[in-house]
Parts: sequence; structure tokens; C-alpha cells
Amino acid sequence: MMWFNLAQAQSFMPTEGTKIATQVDNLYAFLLLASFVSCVILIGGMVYFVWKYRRKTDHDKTAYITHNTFLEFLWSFIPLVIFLAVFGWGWYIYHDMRTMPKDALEVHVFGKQWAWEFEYKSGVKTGNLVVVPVNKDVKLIMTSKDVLHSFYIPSFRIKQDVVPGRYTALWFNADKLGEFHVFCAEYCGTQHSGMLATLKVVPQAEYDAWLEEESQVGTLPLAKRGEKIFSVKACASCHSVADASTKVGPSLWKKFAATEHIEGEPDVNVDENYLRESILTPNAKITKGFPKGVMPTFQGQLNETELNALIEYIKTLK
Amino acid sequence: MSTDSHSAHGHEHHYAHHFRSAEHEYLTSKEGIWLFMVTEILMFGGLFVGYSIFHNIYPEMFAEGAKSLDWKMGFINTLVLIFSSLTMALGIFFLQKNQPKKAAMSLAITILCGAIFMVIKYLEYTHKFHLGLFPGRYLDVAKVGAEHANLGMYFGFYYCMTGLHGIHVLLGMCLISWCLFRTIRGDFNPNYYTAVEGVGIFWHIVDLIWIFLFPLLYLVG
Amino acid sequence: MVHSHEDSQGHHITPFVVYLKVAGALFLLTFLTVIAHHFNQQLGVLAAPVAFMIATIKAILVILWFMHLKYDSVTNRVIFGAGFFFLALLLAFSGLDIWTRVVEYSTL
Amino acid sequence: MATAAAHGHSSDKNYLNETSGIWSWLTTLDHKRIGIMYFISVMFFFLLGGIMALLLRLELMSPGPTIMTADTYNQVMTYHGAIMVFMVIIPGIPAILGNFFLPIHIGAKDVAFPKLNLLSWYLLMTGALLAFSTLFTHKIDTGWTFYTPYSIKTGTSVVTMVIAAFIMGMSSILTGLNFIATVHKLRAPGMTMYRIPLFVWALYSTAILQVLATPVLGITLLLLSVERAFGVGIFDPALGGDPVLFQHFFWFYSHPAVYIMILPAMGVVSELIATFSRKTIFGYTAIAYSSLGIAGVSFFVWGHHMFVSGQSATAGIVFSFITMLVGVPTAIKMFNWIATMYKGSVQMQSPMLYALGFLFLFAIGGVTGIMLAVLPIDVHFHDTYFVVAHFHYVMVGGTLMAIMGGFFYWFPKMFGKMYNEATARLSFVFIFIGFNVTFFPQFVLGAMGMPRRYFDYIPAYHSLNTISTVGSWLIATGFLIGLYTIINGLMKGEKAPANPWGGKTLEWTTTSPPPHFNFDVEPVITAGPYEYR
Repeated sequence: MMWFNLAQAQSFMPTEGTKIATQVDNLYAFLLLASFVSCVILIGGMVYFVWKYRRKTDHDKTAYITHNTFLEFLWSFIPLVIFLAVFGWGWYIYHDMRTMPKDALEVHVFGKQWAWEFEYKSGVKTGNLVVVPVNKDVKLIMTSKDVLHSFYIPSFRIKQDVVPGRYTALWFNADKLGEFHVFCAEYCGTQHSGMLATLKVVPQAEYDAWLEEESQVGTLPLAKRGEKIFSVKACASCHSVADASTKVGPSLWKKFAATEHIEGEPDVNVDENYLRESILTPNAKITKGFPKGVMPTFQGQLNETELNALIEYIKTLK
Repeated sequence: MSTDSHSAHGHEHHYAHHFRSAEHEYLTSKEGIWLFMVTEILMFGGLFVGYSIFHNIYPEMFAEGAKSLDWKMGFINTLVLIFSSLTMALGIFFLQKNQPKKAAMSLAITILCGAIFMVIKYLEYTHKFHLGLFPGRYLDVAKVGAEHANLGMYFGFYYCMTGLHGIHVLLGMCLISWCLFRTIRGDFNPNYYTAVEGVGIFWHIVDLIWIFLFPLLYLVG
Repeated sequence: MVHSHEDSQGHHITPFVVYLKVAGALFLLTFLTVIAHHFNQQLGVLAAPVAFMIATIKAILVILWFMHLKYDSVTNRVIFGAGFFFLALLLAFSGLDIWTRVVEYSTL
Repeated sequence: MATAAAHGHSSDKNYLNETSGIWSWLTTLDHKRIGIMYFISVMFFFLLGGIMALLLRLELMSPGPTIMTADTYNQVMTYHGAIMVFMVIIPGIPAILGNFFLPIHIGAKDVAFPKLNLLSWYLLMTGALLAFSTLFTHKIDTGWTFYTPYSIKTGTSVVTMVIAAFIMGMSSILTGLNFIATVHKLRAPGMTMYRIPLFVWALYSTAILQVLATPVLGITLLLLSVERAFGVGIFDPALGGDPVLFQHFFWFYSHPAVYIMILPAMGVVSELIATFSRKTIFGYTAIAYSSLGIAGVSFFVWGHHMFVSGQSATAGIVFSFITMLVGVPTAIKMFNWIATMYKGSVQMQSPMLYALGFLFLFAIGGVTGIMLAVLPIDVHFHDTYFVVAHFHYVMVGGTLMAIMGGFFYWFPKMFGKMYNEATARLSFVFIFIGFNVTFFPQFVLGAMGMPRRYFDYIPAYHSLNTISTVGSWLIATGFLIGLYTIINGLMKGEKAPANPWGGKTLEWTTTSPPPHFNFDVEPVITAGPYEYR
């Protein structure tokens, strides 16, 4: 069957990446079994009665049964007991899920249309990539810069909406090495389905090395730093850089020094000042054929050096 | 007890074909009106729930908002509306007593009270506009000298609640005018005044909502 | 014709003086609200509940006598009461969420 | 009884041919004609929403852009949801079958307020026109849930759409109000509350929900418009508001709304099973009270749509607990329906096939509903295709199956003609198989973690999505065959007898189609609705 060749990263239930995921799957297995049994009773009973008591002649005598209090009590009470049992079981797991560990590694998560930004306490920032050590409590402190998003790691069976104006939190303790999908599960606009990130679980030593390396960004050449910022700010989710294809906004490939047609204004030559303006006040000039008001402003989010680095990087896109 | 039988046959009201009697039609209509009133309560109620929640979250901001309202205006308006409720109830009373002239008079006074209420409301609104107290993002924080940056939310509630209430007052006035017209035309009698009863219940709901709006918006801060 | 028992609660006439008494009470309570308002400082946290209580009493007066619910059928009373019940439900459960949230802080 | 044959009718006069001309329809106060008008308009809306569903499935057939852009996908998804919810499933059974049969079922000549009844049709039409007008301005892309702050920020015609939903809500309120008053006041002599058919009990419970829940949606949508126009900040976090509060307000209506959609379907199924088993319904009182019970409890459970929304854990636990309770009356109904067939005489006519299809699909929809009510399971499944599959099993597998069954069951009564049984059965086969092929893989997709409202997906989800898309074509074929059956029946159907199925409820005692005032003689009721002795 087709399902077998899907059995890598995201098979029928995805890989269990945490202990809680295993607990959730056990409960789910019980529910599946119980559901299957009840469906067999209900649908089997239905099919059996339909066949057994099918109409034979047009004058069939039928029994006159109005009700049976004992039976009706039974099939109200038994489901109730089962429902309450699974509620209790669920509560138990949910309690673990929602109780934040102390002394966890805290990572800040920012959702924005349409990318995830991560910020570590050391100041390291990444875009659409979060690296965590294995077997360690990790707490994500999350907020959104614009609309609702939802941080969803299928392999860990956890999900939490990311709400602007306040912090929500998630925690996990990954016990498997590897890369896991992160999805945005709350509808957030055009590129909602493209708002993906990768969660990388690595050994502690590798994690430390990675963090160290990431902290060295300041010493890189300007264009390289620009490339880094370009990825952290997830500019690539809207602007392509390798060819002229259009995503949400105009492609930046071979854009520098080209002539740009502006909606309702004379054409401009793409120079440093134009790029600067387009990053800080994106709605001042809109490229022909693109809607207004889609790109958010980066005013106050980038300092002068970062801005220069970005412009230098865009210059290199040929 | 039920209707006085001597006048019952004097003017027989022609009830709709699917009812068994005029009485049957009257009771059914009244139930319909009450059901409609429930929807009014729940619709306004949504605003009240929002108000209570945010009042709890931002008590000081709400206090600042309440201070910038003139409670005397609200007070006068409360008295006007209560009086109009009385005349509305009396309008029905006079119809029940078969005194259509007095009933028409009561209804006219009710409409007049509604108009007075709206005039005072208009004065209040224009005064607020003059001061720059607009709802939401249009509130001029600098001009008003607001201590809380989101004072616009209080005025959002203020304009939503009083505005929706005002629309109901206008609607009520139109409905009462229609009742007044029909009273003068002689449509109603002690056995048939369903329309006035229904409009009356609507008008009292409008009064009822104001009874809560007045302390919530003008006084509690 | 068909006149069953349910039809008998149709047209109740409230005496004139009852209307006047109710209106008088309503005016009095309005004054009382304003007087209470002037003692807001002394009342402290009670200011809001007091104002709300007075408003509720006024509302009940209007509902029972002006809207004739006192003489109306049980069905209509249940219908109208249901509105307030479900409103309270909306407030209670929204409030339950908002006032039991665990606040998370940024540690940056 | 005193009132007898006040309005005499010759036998060939009925509500369809009593007056003629389009104007006589547009100004009619006859509940049956209004029901037919709803029938035509809802069928049209269903066609539109269905075409959009097919487009969505076609787009999802393979990863990456297939036939449309991401923006177009989001718009089509929004309109599919809004049309199906506000214009098809909510008015569906109550406004079409309810309007037509509720007064007849209780032996009344009409609903309590015929003018309001007509007004609610016009309101639905106005709302629908307004909603469709946004197709020609800035097509909205918020999803039918209008979650803030996205719905505040997006540059599309949200305000128009929201006002349209408000107007359609008023239509729903007026229908509900009318039904409550009708059931309370217009029952024929001897028709006690325990002698009304279960379809009426279901509509009555639905009407309570319509009246009590819809106003809150109204004020929520108005506040959303105000938010967009003035930025008052009640739902906008940037101004100190709370977007989660919007969800509370929204689901306070929209959870009861899912019972507005399913309760009437349960009522239809109760009728079908009793008639086609030729047996009195098992546990009348239990089914009647479970309708009321579901309606009541449904107001206490809305927070289960918000387990991961940022709602507090305490509220989540309370809501999860109460949600478990709402499962019980639903289970009671399932068991009682099946027990009704015990020692019956089951005839597999097409309406009964649809009823059995309902039981099958609703059982799956029900057990997956219980899974979703369990907190940690929902955390994983929330906003994934598991939820999409679950509510389609309930809304389509439940409500639409019941609508189809109800149409075919009452078709002879409504139009006085029989339809072609063979094509009706064929349509069932296609819809039933197609439905399972479309939506069962979506449970698996959801378990694998595919979020809903996704225009694009990772390659691992490809094959199941393709299966699902193929299934959607089968469903479409089934509905087209159903449409053909209806049109063919209307054009060429044989004349229907007054009681083709051997039903015991009141509509079968009058002629097919019924006369203008439903009964030539006002019925007097002396026994319950399903007296098969």
C-alpha cells in the first residue's frame, strides 16, 4: 500500500520525538480501539438488523416496543463512564504538557507573516531554524508581530497559538536526534502554508558549538552578514534571490541598478537609497503589478550596519 | 381575569386564518414579541459582557473615560426615558379602558420624550466631538490630554452602546408613531391592541437598557 | 368557539395608581443612584455593585409592571429569563478563561 | 370539533396551483411555498459552494500551485466555508423541510407569523446578495471564522461580508422565533407536546438555539466592523484588546450553530427510520429530551474550539469535561435509532438508504468528535485535517445525508409526484462511497500533522491528497445524479398517492400535494406519532 513509503519523517502518526508524544499516542491508540469497537457495535448492529428484519411481505407484523428503561440507562451510563475515563486520562497528560519546567533552556519565538524568528538568550537570532540540545527541557516563549499564528511540532504532539500582544509558552524535552517539521497551524494569510520551520535536535556539544559559531556573525564580511540577516528576517519567503520568479513580492535577482516601474509614479533606478526606502517604508513606492500594504515595515527592527549589510547582499544577487 | 364580555362583541377583530380566536392570536403574538426581546437582550448583552471584561482589565482608563462624561446629561435622559415608559404603559392602559383619545395623548407624549432624549444625546455627542473625544484611533490623545493611550476603547464602548441604543430609540419612535396613527384611526379597542402592547414591550426594553447604561457609563469609574 | 383555559391570562388591566407608584419608585431610585455616586469615595469598592444593584431593582420594576410580565404566562417569563441566563453564561466562561490565564514573561 | 372545513377545497386544487405567476410566489405567505423558495435558493447556494469545494480539492491534488495562486485558494476556501455554513447547512433543513412540514406535523394551517416567515426568506436573499457582491470587489480571505486580528488587518471586503452574515443571522433568528411560537401555540386539538413527531422536537430544540445564540454572533460581527472602521481596540491586541475574546464571542454562537446544523438532521433520521421500519420509534421521550439536552449543553462547550488558542488551562479542562457530557445524549440517539429497527420490517427505499448512510457516517463523526474533546489529543489534531475530516463527517455525512434522505422521503408530498427510485439509489451509492474516499484519508492526513487551510503541503502528504481529490469527483457525480432524479421526477414523475411509504405522521393524512390550508378538515389527535400496531 501507499502508506508504507510515507514512513519516514511524517508517517501515520509522525515519529514520537518526546516522552509526552508517546503518552499521547498511547491514549490515541486506546481511543482508536474503543472507537473501532463502538463503531462495530453500532454499524454492525445496524447492518444486522437491516438484514435480519428486512421487509419480506407488504403486511409484515412488527413488534410494538416503545422503550426499555434499563437498556436506555445502560447505553447512557456506559458511554458516560468511558467518556469521563478518557477525559481523566487526557487531563493527566495535558497537565504535564502545560506545566512549564523550571531551569529550562528558554528560546524566544516570534511569529510573523510568514516566517518564524527565533532568538536565544545569547543574542543569536535565526530564521525558520531552531536548534536545541537533546534530552534537555526547552521552553519556547512565543509572541506574534502581526496576526495569530500557531506553533505546531507534529512529532512532539504539541501546538500553541502565538498571539500578538502577549506571550504564550510551550515546552518539550526531545529524546530523538534529527530534524523535525514545524508548521504554522493558525490561518494567517497568503503564505500560511509556506510558514514552515525546521527544528534540529543535536547533541549538547554540537549545540554549544553551533551557538558559538552563530555568535561570530559580527566578524563576517558585510555581504555575508546581509545574507544571514536576509535569512533571519525570512525575506526569502516573499522575495526570490536565485532567479526572476515571483513569490509574494518582486524578485531581487539582478534587481540592483535595474529600472523599476512604480505604480502611479515615474520609473526609478534601483540604487542604495531606493533599497533603503523600500526596506524601511515599503509602501512609499509600490512596484507595478504588486498589491500595496503587504510588506511590513522594518523601521526600528534593523540598525544602520544591518541595513548596509542587507543592501550589500542584494547587490551581490546576480 | 379575562376580557369584559360586554364590549367583546362590539368590535370584533378579524384575526388571521390560522388562529382559532383573536385571543389565540394575541397570546401567540405576545410570545413572539418576548422571543424577539430575548434576542435584543442577548445582542446588547454581548456589549455589556465586553464592557465588564475590559472594565476589569483597565479600571483606571474606564474611570478616566467616565469622568469626561457629564452625568447630569445622562441623569436628565434617564428621567426622560422613565417618564416616557410611564406614558407608554398608560397608553396601553387607556386602550384597555377604551379611552382612545387619552391613549393617543399618552403615545404622543412618549414620542415627544423620545425626541427630547435624542436631542440631549445629540448635544452630548457634538460636545464630545468638539473636545476630540472620538472612538478608537480617532481619539485625539494629545488634544484630550488623555492619561491612558487606549482611552479610545472606552469611547468605542460609549459610542457603540449609546449609538445602538439611540438607533433603538429612533426605531421605537417610528413604531410608536405608527401605533399613534392607528389609534387615531380607531383600529384598537379593549380586545385588540396587540401592536401597541408589542411596541410597548420594545420601548420598555429600550428604557431597561438605558437604566443599565447610565450607571455603567456615566457613574461607575 | 374554542376557548381553552390557556386563553384566560390574556388581558390583565393594571390599576392606574400602580403605574404611578412604579414610576415614582423609578424616579426615586434614579435619584438614589446619583446620591450614591456622590459618596463614591466612601463606598470604595462597593460603588460599582451598589450602582448595579439599584439598576437591577429598577429593571425588575420595569419588567414586572410596565412590561406586564408579572401577569404574563410562565412560558414568557421563562423565555425572557433565559436571555439573562445565557448572557451570564457568556460572561462567566469568558471570564473563567481570562482570569485564570498564567501570564508568561519575556526573559530577554 | 367545532372548526370544520372552514375553507372548502375541490380535490384538484393544491398549494402549487391555487394561484399562479411569479408574483404570487414572491408575495406568498404560505409556509409551503416559502419552503419551496428556500429549496430553490439553497440548492443554488449549494451548487456554488460545491463548485468551490471541487476547485479546492483540485488545487490540493498535488503539492505546489496546481490551478490557482495561494491568494485565490484562500478566497475560495473562505467562500466555500461561508456559503456552506451560513447559506446552506444552517437554513437547510429548518427553512426548507421545517417550513414545509412543521405546521403540517402539528396539524396547523400555517406558522405563527407568516409575514415574518416571508421576511426571513428575503433577509437570507439580501444577505446572500451582499455576500456575493464581495466577489466583485475585494474577495475576502479570512476564512469563515473571521478571526481577529487578521480580519482587522486584511485589505478585503470584510465589513460587507460581516454585515451579510449579520443579515443572514437575522433571517435565522426569525425562523427560530416563528417555529417556537408555532410549536407552543398552534398545535391541533389533542396534539400534546408528547405527541408531536420527533422531527418537530428537533426543530424546536434548533429554534431555541437559533434565538438564543445568533444575537451574540450579531453583536460580535458588528463589533468587528466597528473595529475595522474606528480601531476601538476591543479585539485588537495592538490597542490593548484581546483576540481570544473574539473567539469566545464567536464560538458562543458558532458552537451552538453546529447543533443548529445537526439537530434537524437527527429529526429527519428519526422520521425515516420509524417509517421505513414500520415500527414505533424506540424511546420517544429519550430522543425528544436528548434533543433538548444537546441544545442546552451545547451552550457550555464552546471553549473546546480554543484548547490551543491561548485560553487558560483551567478553562480548557472545564470545557473538555462538559464536552464529554454532550456526547451522552448523542449516543442515546444512536442506540435508540438502531433499536427501532429491531423486530421491524425494514424497507430499503432510497430515503432509508440515506438514513442508514447517516448512521454510518455520523457514528464515525461522533467517535472522532470524542477524540477531539480529549485535551492532549486535540492539541495534536487541532487545526489539522483531522478536524476537517471530523466536521465534514458530521456536517456532510450527517446533515447533507439527512437533507437528501428528507428530500426523497417528502418529495411525493411536496410535489405530488414520484421520483425514479433507481437513480435515487445510484446517487446514494456515489455520494456514500465518494464521501468516504474523500474524507477518510483526511483523518490520516490530520494524524500525520497536515494543518488545515494549507494551499501547499510537504510531499509526504501527496498520495492521500490525491485519493481525497478523486473522491470529491465521486461525490459531485452523486449529487448531479440526485439533481437529475429531482428534475426528472418533477417533469415526468408519476402521480404520487397520499401516503406512498405508509407513514403515520400527519402529513400523510392529507393529499399530495397538500391543499392551501394543509388539511381539508382540522385534524384531531388521539395518539402518538408512530402508532404502528
